[in-house]
Amino acid sequence: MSTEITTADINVPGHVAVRRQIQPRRIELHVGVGLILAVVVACLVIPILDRTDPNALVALPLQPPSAEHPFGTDMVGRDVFIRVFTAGRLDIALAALGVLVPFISGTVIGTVVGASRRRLVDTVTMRLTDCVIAFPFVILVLVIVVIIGADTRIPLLPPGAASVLVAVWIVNWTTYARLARARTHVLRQEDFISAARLLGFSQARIVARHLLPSVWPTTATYAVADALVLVSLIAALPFLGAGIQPPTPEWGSIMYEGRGFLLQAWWISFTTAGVLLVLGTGVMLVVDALVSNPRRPRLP
Amino acid sequence: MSMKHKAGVLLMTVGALLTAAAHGNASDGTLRIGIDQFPTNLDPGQNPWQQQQAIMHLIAGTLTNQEPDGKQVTMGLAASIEPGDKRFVVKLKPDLKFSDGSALTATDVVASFNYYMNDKTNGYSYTFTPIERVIATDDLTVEFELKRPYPSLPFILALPSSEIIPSESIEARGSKDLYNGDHPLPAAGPFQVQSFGQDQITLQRNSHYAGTQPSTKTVIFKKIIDPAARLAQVQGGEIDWADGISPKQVGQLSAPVEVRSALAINGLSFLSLNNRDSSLLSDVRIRKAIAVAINRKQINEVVHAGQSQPALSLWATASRYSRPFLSADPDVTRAKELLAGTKCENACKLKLITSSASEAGGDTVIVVQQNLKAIGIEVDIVKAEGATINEWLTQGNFDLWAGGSFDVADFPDGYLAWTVGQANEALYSGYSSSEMNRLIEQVNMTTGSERDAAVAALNALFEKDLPLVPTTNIVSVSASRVPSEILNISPTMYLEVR
Amino acid sequence: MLVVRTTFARALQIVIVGLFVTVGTNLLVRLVPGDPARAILGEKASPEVVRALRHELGLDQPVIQQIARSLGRLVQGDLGTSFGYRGQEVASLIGPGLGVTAGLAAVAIALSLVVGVPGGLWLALVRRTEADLIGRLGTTVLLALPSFMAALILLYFVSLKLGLAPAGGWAGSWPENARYVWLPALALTTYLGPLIARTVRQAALDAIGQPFVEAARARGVPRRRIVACHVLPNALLPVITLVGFNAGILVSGAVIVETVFAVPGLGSRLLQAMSTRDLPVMQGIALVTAVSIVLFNLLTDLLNIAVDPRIRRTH
Amino acid sequence: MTEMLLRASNIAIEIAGLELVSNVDLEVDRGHSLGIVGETGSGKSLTCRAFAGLLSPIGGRISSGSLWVGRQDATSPDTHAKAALYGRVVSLVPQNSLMALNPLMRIGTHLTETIKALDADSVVQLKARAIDLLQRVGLPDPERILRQYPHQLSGGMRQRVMIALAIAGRPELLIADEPTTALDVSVQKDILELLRRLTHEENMALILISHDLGVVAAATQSVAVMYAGMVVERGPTDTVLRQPRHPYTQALLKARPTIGHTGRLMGIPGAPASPDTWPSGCRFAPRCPHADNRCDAKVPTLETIGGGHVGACHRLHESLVLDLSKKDLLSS
Repeated sequence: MSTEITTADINVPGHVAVRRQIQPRRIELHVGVGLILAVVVACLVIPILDRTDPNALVALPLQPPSAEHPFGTDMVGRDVFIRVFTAGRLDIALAALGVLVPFISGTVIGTVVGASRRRLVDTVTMRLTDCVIAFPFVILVLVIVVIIGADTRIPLLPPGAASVLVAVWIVNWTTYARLARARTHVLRQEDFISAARLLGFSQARIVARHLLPSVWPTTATYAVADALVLVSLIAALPFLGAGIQPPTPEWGSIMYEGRGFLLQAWWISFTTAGVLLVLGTGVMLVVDALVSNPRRPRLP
Repeated sequence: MSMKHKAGVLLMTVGALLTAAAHGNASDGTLRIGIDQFPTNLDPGQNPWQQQQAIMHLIAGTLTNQEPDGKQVTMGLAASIEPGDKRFVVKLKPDLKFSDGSALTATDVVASFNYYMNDKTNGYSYTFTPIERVIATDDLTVEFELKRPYPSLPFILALPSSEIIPSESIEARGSKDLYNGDHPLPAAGPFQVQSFGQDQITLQRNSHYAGTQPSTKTVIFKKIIDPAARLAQVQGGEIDWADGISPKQVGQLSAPVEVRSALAINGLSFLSLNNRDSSLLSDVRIRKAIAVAINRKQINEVVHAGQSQPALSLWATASRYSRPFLSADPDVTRAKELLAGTKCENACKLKLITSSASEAGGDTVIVVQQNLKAIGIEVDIVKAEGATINEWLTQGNFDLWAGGSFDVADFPDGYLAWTVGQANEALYSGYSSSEMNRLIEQVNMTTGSERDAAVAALNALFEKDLPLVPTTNIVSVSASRVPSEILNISPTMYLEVR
Repeated sequence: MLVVRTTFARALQIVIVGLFVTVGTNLLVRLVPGDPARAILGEKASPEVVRALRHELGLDQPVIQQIARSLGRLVQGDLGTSFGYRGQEVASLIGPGLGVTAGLAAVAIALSLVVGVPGGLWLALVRRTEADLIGRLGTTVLLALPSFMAALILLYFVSLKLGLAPAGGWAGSWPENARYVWLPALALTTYLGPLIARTVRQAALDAIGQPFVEAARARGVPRRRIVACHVLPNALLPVITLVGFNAGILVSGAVIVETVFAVPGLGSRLLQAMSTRDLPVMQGIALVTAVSIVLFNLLTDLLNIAVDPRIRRTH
Repeated sequence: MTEMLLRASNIAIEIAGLELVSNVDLEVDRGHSLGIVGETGSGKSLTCRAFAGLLSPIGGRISSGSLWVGRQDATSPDTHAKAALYGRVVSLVPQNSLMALNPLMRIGTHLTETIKALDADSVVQLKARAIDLLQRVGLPDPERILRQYPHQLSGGMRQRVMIALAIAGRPELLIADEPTTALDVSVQKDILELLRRLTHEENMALILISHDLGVVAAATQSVAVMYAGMVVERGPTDTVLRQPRHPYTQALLKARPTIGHTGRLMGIPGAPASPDTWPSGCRFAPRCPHADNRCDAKVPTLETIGGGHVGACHRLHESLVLDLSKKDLLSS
């Protein structure tokens, strides 16, 4: 028995089968995008509707959730609700910035290196990524965060953001570069690239017009998942004494500050965690939908 | 029944079994204490940090001993101290022994002080600068020759940094620190080191201790950096004492765990102000406006859950030198009046730095930010970890710093040096006043009514110059499973183990 | 042979990574603000005292010279001596922490395999049922959950609410550590477990779709044996690579989870070294971790060679 | 006496609500060999999956008609009884031998697990039986092969292993699905010869699926030609290939290159129809050079031509016979 024959027999009614394959993926995609949008829109809209200063001491500390303060108040009496959604703007913006730069640079570097026929270029780049990847990420981030320090500012972003972003930019391009290189190596075998070569197109033109358009969807899919990893990382840094420092509202620091009050004020950490979890689940669903395989036979 | 459920039951059973195997507690004479920082060695000449001193305090045999109230000292290894203007004569108790059973004589005292005074890397060298030299006149007599009158010397002699250690150990010292675990240094205090690790230090009762033997046999210090983890562990019975938890967290404690708190006898939280010309705060009117605008009651409530007290003078409320002149409540109108005509009249921006390690500091700055917002001053809070903060402080790269200073007993020397004195000037606030320095010297060298007068003049000058803004008293809140008769925290901020 | 070649390639990588990490950390830590001497001596030390210590630590020498010195030492297998624990070997300081973190990571990997492999296999077998949907959603949510959050939630419910585990801490010796290790390990498992489960599920589905499974079915091999002997081994192959690939992430996760549970692993060593600017220890930890990760990758390489007969042939 | 081993009466096969195979009537007697030919997508493999009990993994089912395998109703829901069928009464030789062997498992393990599952009597002497099976399929040095992994064998050797696995349960009917497609021409011949020899020696029936008329001609007694999910012509192999009556069969034969043939190869115009666009009348009509009104209006049924030769074409009895020399084809 063989897959060829099977798929031939099933796929003759091609689009019927395809329609059935896509159905579950569509649902995942829709739910995922819905969850992400819900969080993003909330983060954009809520701080506009409710103009409470997220750092204002609006009530007594450690008040449980109420109509006035849906997520309660934190240990100094700030409104957790407004803080969480103000924080979301920062976290999402940081994740986007943190993903975008490595995505672009890594994809271009990986494609160029992958297309290059000079062994040395390839070897040097790959050894470099080896080193960066083997270098424990947390340690590197911590060191860079300390070096760049809270004092270096990127306009519009709070203290500490610059260090986190630079650390992430230094490290994360490597994964994109590796993915892009691997994809390019596959593409290089294909006819349209060979054809372009034979037609005498320049290397730059082949990379820009032929390879990159086929490479970036692969790295883009990874970028979606990477954004979630980044949100988690940024949120984890306060646990290591780094990252965006309080009182700037940031998910990680809100949870970190709240961790000492789990028994008497669970809402500080856990409402924040809930919002992060909704966003994370959305991202995971989208990633699933993007990479999910077509339906497969069941074990009889 | 689903597999998941079964797995859950299994997990719970395993967990319960493991927990049932929990080990001993305070009843067998063992105290387990969770603290956040450990000394990297137990060399008395090398331990500048507070928590390190707390451990050293239990080991160190010192000529005098600190009373827990912080107000006076009693005799320790010394039988008597005959104070003089420029010469202190110390008589040792007879038949003193180190924990290894070897005799402790005047030779050891002299060797110890020579070691401390000559070691360029000694973090406490400032306590020894007034001492000219230390000599033994016989086996039991030591003379301290002084460069200037030093009435606080008995307090200095009680510090763990003045511990008496065997002269042989000092002579045998190579490139390594004394006391780094492999070869515990014989000590003459109530406890001796049994093991010294990076995460756990075990002390054992010293049977050769000259004073009253503690009832506690073993003290185990565990390094638990995170205060929330310390709290969780004392509540869970993993430790008997969680040092330095957030006062706001005490609501989570339940019997048998109880709160233990102590107000420092000689310690204050304050906003250190950058008095250098580079800062807006070189203008005394802005400094005073800030001092008036701060809501000390609110800081006490929000940051310390009411466990502390507003600080209304240069000194801690409990200190004998305290002369309150500030108000616990803010006065926005007065603050705005003070700002009139300054660069902050309409609006200005100040950089407030605080160490990410200090939870209280972190919360204080939030209140300060809100308080100063009310008088039109925008506060830019920048948190960084300790070493970076230190660098910024020495560089003057800040306007405000949420910090504090304290000394272990109610004597002025160290405290003044680090708040309004030259040490402070060199390090961070940039406040430099020859008048203040003269008054400090006067306070340090006098006693009795003479000292009272000097303190009064100093307080008046402080009120006029206001180089820093007191906020609250330093309070230490701990959680304990053991009675306070066995283990308690005193206003000296030392742990008292009995 | 292939084993020799793989080992050689990884050994070369260790050398390159070691060089990179040593030079890198040396350069990086010189840029770090905050003076190690000041951090050791405390704010009360006078500037002369700080200068004296800087000289003693060799911090007043040119950076190039300092790098050359630490490289020279490294060649002799010496990580240098600590600034904070003066005169003590860095190796002896970070050794115990490495052991703790490695132990935690090992238990987490074991737990993840115990949970993830049968779980993933089960999800593959029940696919397109409600159980599969719930299972997949569960793994999705767990993967979206950062490990420090998982640690907090476990600490809250399992330790504080139910009292089923110590609220952190460490016994210092095995098997006593078992009491302490399982909850932090479980926190790490919330990440690695679902990842393994999903990988196993996907790989098992791939395997189920393979003609050899159908062929086995067609010639009457019992279902149980097909699952155990045909589907499972093939589903396990990508798990080896997955675990190897995640070694670095696991170490990072362990460092964070350690702080929540106050486990004295490399994480607390690192944080202490950072706060006291103990450069040799920071460097040592970075180096040891990087080398461990490469070694771990070597282990997974060798494991792959051992279990997959195809690799042995094609290379 | 001939014994009916497999009888498919008017079966239709459905996947996802779509009927992909309709009205198939086929029979195989003990010792008989049947070839099924057709283009990709003609439903021949699906039909053979149905015979081998492998519809459910791809979500298919027999939607109408009856299928008897041995004395068992294969459409009945009695899974237990059916389990005893496959591997023992009917056994399958899959097409791609590399894909059909577990890459992580030694050949020996493949054999022993199959013997354990199918042949209770041989369990005590597993290895001997495994070696015996490998010898039967003509593999040299069976001891060594037992220790080897699938990727270490050549395609032809693997196909022999597949056949050894298929006969491990001493089946009465062997279904070989394109057993030679992935092989070199020289090896193809050996495998076909092996199948012919085995069916003869063991008195097994054989169903041979192929798109290659030559393969079928060489190895089978009767042949069924499928187009678009239906059997369009069926009969003794000799007759059908010498005197094809259905225009599709004729076209297939014409499209085949033969040695000595000097003229142009005749392709079949158009592409095979897909199930959801099947015409309401004769499914071949759109591509048939002889189609007329009747063909568009009505599905032709199988009609007897004589001598077991049947065909489904409205113009079956008109003289459409093509002038073909099949000598070389039949002797290849």
